[in-house]
Amino acid sequence: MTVIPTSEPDDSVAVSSTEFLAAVAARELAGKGRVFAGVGLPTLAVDLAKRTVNPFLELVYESGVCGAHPEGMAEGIADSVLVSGADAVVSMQALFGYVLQRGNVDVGFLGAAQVDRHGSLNTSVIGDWHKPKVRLPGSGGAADIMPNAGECIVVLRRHDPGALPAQLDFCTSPSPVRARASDPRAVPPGHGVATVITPLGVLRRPDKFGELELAQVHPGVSVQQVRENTGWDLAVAHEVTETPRPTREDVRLLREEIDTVRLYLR
Amino acid sequence: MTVIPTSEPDDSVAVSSTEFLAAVAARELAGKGRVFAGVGLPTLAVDLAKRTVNPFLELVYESGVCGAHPEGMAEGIADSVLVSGADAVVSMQALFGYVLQRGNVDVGFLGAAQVDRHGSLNTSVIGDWHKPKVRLPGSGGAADIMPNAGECIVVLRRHDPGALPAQLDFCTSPSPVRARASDPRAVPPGHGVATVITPLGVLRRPDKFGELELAQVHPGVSVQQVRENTGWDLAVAHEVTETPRPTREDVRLLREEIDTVRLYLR
Amino acid sequence: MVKPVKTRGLADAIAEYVEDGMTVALEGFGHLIPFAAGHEIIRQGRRDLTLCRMTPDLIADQMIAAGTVRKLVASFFASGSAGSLHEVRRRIERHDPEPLEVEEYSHYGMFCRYQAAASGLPFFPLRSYAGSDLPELNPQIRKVEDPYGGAPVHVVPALAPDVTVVHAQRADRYGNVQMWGIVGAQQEVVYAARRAIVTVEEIVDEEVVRSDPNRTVIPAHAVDAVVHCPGGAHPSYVQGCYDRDNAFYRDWTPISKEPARLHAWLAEWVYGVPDRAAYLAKLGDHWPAAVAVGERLSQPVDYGRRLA
Amino acid sequence: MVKPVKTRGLADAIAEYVEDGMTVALEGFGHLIPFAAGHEIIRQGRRDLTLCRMTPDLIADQMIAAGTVRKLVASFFASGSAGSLHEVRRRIERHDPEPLEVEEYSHYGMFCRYQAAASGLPFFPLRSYAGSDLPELNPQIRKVEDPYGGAPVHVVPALAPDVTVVHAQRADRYGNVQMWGIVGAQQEVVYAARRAIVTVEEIVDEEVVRSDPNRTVIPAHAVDAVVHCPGGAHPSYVQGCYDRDNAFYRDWTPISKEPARLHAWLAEWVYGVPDRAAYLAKLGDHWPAAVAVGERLSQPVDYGRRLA
Repeated sequence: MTVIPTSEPDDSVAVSSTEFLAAVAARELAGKGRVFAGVGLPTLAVDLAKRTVNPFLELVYESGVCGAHPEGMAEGIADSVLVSGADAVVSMQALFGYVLQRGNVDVGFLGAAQVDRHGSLNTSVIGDWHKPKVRLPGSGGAADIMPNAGECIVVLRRHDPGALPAQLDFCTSPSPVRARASDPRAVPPGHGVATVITPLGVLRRPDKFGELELAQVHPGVSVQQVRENTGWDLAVAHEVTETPRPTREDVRLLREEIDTVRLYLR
Repeated sequence: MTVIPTSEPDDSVAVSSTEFLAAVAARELAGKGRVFAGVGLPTLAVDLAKRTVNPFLELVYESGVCGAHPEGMAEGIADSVLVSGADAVVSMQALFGYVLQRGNVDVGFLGAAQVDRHGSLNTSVIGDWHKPKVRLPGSGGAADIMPNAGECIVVLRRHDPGALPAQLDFCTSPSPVRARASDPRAVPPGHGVATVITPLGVLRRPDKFGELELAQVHPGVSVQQVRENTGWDLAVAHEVTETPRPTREDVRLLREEIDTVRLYLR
Repeated sequence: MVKPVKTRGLADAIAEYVEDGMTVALEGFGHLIPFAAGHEIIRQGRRDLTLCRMTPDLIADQMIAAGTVRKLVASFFASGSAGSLHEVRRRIERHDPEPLEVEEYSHYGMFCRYQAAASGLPFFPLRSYAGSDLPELNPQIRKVEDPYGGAPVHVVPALAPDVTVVHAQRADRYGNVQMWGIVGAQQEVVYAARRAIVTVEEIVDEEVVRSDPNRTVIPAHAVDAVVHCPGGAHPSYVQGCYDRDNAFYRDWTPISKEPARLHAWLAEWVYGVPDRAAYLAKLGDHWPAAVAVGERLSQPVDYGRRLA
Repeated sequence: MVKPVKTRGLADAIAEYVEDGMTVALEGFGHLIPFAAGHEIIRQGRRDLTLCRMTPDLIADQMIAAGTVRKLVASFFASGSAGSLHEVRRRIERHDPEPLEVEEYSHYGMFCRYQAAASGLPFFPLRSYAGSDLPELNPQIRKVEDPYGGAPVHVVPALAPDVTVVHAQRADRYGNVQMWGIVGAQQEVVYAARRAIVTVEEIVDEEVVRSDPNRTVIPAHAVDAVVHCPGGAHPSYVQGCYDRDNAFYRDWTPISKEPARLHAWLAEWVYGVPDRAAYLAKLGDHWPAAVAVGERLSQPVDYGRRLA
């Protein structure tokens, strides 16, 4: 395994962790058709992707909005700016049943408190469900998105053994590995988590039933550092590249056109 | 069993069989809230009911129209006049699932080729289903309406042992008696057929699991005549009344305001 | 990379997506029946189709008479007010000129089959069939146990057509489809099908669609081709555009009763015209005078716009 | 016999239909959250409610803090963009001041529960739970065999609330309710519930409703009381009427973190005002200036009218 630097120092610009993650996530959306976007960092990433690598990305929200064309930045998946001027607002049955469960979503964009080696997610609790240390938001649409979206991209704001543990405290949204283990006939149509973007690097899971492996390290991060901060013995891809830095234009768009009020940018 | 004449000879007016049936059926809708109306004779009956005994009867159609206020006579359950100016046009899932199957329809108004003693209906075939003597329209919504409407009213244009046989050629829409026989736990919420209006009289089924019994004979028809024209040994109510004739106003409304083009009136 | 424009000619779209032997759903519940598409399928000589329509209507009678259909999956075997479909009856009652395979449901049963496929489910539950003879002769109607202790529940299996064609009032060129009035099974059948063609009365600017996103019944992502086809639902109707041609429906009964007349009709009105525009021209003064409707506009609603 | 007019005062409707111990669903997915109704339930001192909401939001935090709720049935335990609901967290994490019973689903699972009840079915199938820990701790999530030979399918049971309250843009006095923008689970929860109260921004003439029947999401027959309640969704929003009060949402986090502040807030803004009009008056200049939206009208569609 070798680390191959790919970014040019000349491109460098001082960026926050959020800006970095949003820019990396945006690039993952190149060539994708339809993305099921959550709120927060995904909002920044999909907007940036539309302004850079994928102008015709279709934004789908669990609130029923398909083909959003927001005039301002959405402060939630049910924001009125997603509705005004959208191509369609459909019923929840149409959205979750026909659009999602039927397999019309290419990419589900999720957050999580914990991700395990197979890309199962915990968004419910830290500790025991019955009296948890931290009560997290729960599934929302995540348990519905995971089996049914073509693939999922997860963005984590932390990379440490707590966020990437050997064992989840609770599995809210299972990977196909867990689904198959629960019942060999219950293989979901989707790939599950294909990509995890963290503050240290990018993990990928090329095999639907395989493990995450380290595919990219961010500038200044070593493979060793990523492995030490992961709760299991993280596999490493044959070639590990260095994550390209956000371009000056990425950063300008994020700051001056997308999140002008610094709602999500920190 | 005694026949009690109720109509006044002074009210009499020469009426066709269709006019008579429509007027009798309209009166059955007094005090009912919401009726699921088919096309043809039910169209005349619900319109007449709204103009006489029940001005606020809500008309629901399997096409999704709820609260129709047609400006002209509908030529089908999907006629554009039922849509323009209606209170609501809902999805098929809302209509069949939420309105009907949830139990929000008081009266289903059905036609049939055959009715048996328990009010099961055949609208599919005369003869063997695989190569029938006559291919009839089939269920349409009837098999959905029968178990789920509060009660059903059936209008028959013939009263003979072929239309009221001991055994149906095919059971499209089963009575609760047949449903329970198929599975004791499968008792439908609705009463099934409560009333059958024929050219000879009115049969009623007061018990959800009972048989039809002769409750009314039309003027000039004897109890014996009805029994002889029924394919089973028809029970007779303790008191049989004579069906009131249509009023002059009923007939005027049908001819001059409802079916001015004589589409259904014969 | 460009946003895909999906406008196509009808003949092109049918030629590309409809193949012999396919399962084809043409939906439209009394309203918006895709007659132009059905005629184009006949003209292109497709064979051995499994035709799915809740209410077969005249279009099924015509397609079956033309030898296009091997099997009919339906829930009502007559035409709304016009009575029997005589070609359908001849096939079923007398196997004349040959038998027609039939799979029969209730309306809600058919709709639930589309809903199941549209939802990526193997089946859909409903309460219609306890005690009916329908499940006995149709082994596709089955039961599942209620894991909450109630009575078993009937289910129908997913019906995922290879291709569907539906008709609507308007769409933008990307395929965002808006319809109003009776919407039938159109949304469900489009999501159920592998391919969807939508014929429309009008192609409108996307700003028209986007002024009222709740009116979009079928989002562009579910549509493969959108075809500008005015009058495409005649002799059925399009709410607010033209009314049902009841005279035409009534005339069909004597035509369909006699195979010779029926085939002469097909020769003249389907094979004898190249497309829907020619068909409408051939209707002459009858179109659109006999089916014109007056105006009754919806009152607009305000979607609002965020103030800067 | 008169056509039933269902307009009522909010306090009357809540007093008549909401009783201690009932299962109460207040739906509205980010949009049209029935805050005025929730506050009225608090003011009337209801106790031991089972509160059902896909996205509990601030209204659940407030109702739970007020001691109204014994159990929460939900699928997302935070507020859209504003983060944690601290009263909910205190109850669950520390049983402070007492435990809160929780039944947890995914969004589609909750929605399917309403769909099942709205459809008169014992359960509804979905594809979300294979391998998840959710079914293990929630015995209400079960499986049925696929009678067509596929894998077993997860199902959720019908959820039929005793009463539901939803908010909408407009209704006529008979209770035909129209809404646009995000429609959430409102149609389903109203049909699922035994009783339904609808609060609306505007009571309109029935001719307004009847000019656009496809916009009627909830027909009058499903509604028990319709309440004129302008501003009834603040601090959430009503598409085209007023926007979400994001400042209010952000302010909630520090308030809800401290029980004393939270209770002072309830005293001032819920117990301290008699009704929603007084609440809006108390907002003063903030209402409606901070949440005003510009106009963006839908283009009308033509429903047509039969020519005589």
